[in-house]
Amino acid sequence: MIDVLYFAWVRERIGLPRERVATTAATVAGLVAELSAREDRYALAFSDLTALRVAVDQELTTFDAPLAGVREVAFFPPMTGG
Amino acid sequence: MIDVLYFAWVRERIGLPRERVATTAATVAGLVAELSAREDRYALAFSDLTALRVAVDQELTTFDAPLAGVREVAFFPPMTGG
Amino acid sequence: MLRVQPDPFDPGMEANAFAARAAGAGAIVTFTGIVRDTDARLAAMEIEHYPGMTERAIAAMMDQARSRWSLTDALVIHRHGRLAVGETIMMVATAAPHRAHAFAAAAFLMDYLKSRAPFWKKEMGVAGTSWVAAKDDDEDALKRW
Amino acid sequence: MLRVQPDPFDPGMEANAFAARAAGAGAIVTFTGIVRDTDARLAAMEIEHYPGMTERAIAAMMDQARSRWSLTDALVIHRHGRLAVGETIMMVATAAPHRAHAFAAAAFLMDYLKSRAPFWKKEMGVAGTSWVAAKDDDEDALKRW
Repeated sequence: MIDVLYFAWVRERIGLPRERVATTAATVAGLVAELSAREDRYALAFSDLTALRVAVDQELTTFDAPLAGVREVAFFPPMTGG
Repeated sequence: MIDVLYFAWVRERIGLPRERVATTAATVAGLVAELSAREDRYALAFSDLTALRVAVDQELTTFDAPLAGVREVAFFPPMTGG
Repeated sequence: MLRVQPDPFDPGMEANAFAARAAGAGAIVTFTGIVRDTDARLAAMEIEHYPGMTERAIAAMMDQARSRWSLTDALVIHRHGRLAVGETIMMVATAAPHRAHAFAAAAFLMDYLKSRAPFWKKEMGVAGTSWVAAKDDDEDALKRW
Repeated sequence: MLRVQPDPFDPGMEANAFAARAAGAGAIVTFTGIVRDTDARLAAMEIEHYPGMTERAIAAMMDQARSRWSLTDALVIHRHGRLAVGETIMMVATAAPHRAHAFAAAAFLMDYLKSRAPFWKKEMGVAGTSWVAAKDDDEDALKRW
């Protein structure tokens, strides 16, 4: 089980801030494919991966990052802090 | 008559902060030559012009600046503000 | 020092306290970001963040700044939650023996905070709400470091 | 705003007052210079200046900064006379809609103040007094503008 977190408009489109997900995906991209297959709101949120960023265990990474041993994956748009 | 001002170690070497000088020099360099001929303390202060800066009527300029119509000339080392 | 908080803070007081702590620094640079209402249509701003990752990401930036420049101290304070127009969003302060280091480190921290710390701004305008889009300029700014 | 004065000032309070005046600015950068005792041999610093020219020179730098960058406001405060170790010598503040402008204008003003405003620092040390020599680095810093 992995904690999957959503922020900003990703959170709004999917309709929840976090959930526990049982997955057999090997990579973040595999997890995205599983989630997108669930329901339209997921498919919509993940429709353009170039508009998204991903963090694995709170470190920014890329969609080909492996999920082995991972506890937490977060999806969000590009940051706008400062 | 021109007001001649000295700052920092130039002031200390010459021994006064300002004086009124009657000069017929055409340029700052000419004024420097006149002053240097007066006394050793002036000659010492003006011995290395590359170590000095000059302002004419409160604007930084060069030693070849003309003196016609000038009210105030100031000599000082490179600035160290900030 | 690093603080991520919903509460307002007094940037002048923080800057003075920072300067008092930064013994041996001849140069202190601060940056303060303020909620700006460009065309009188903004009512407030809501800043979302990723608790945990925010602190980790900023601490890593600060470590990187300390390794690249001679700093005697560095400070980041960033708010989240709802902010009104005119309120201070965040501040960065850097202290160094020499001004070039203090300036470079503060600009570096700002560029990284803008695009690599997990904050997202939402504008609450008179005509509805919208997420602030990341600017290409901000992404490009990282390339100089 | 420009002030050349012998009296101490509170940089945090000045920064807050500046921010309050700088309506519409999203970004404020401040620089504060402090009397630093590098190797525990400095008792005090004496800053001489050229009254009249100092104000003219700084005002011209501020005009140039305003013409080169989009600033909503700029501030320079510089002290002269005797200052103890740890005292604030001067500060610069710039306010702009965008951070890059505020940073560039503050760094520009500092570089020019260092080498083109008529101030001269004298260190009063435990082993006597000496005029601070201008640094080649500071002269070189002007070339980037």
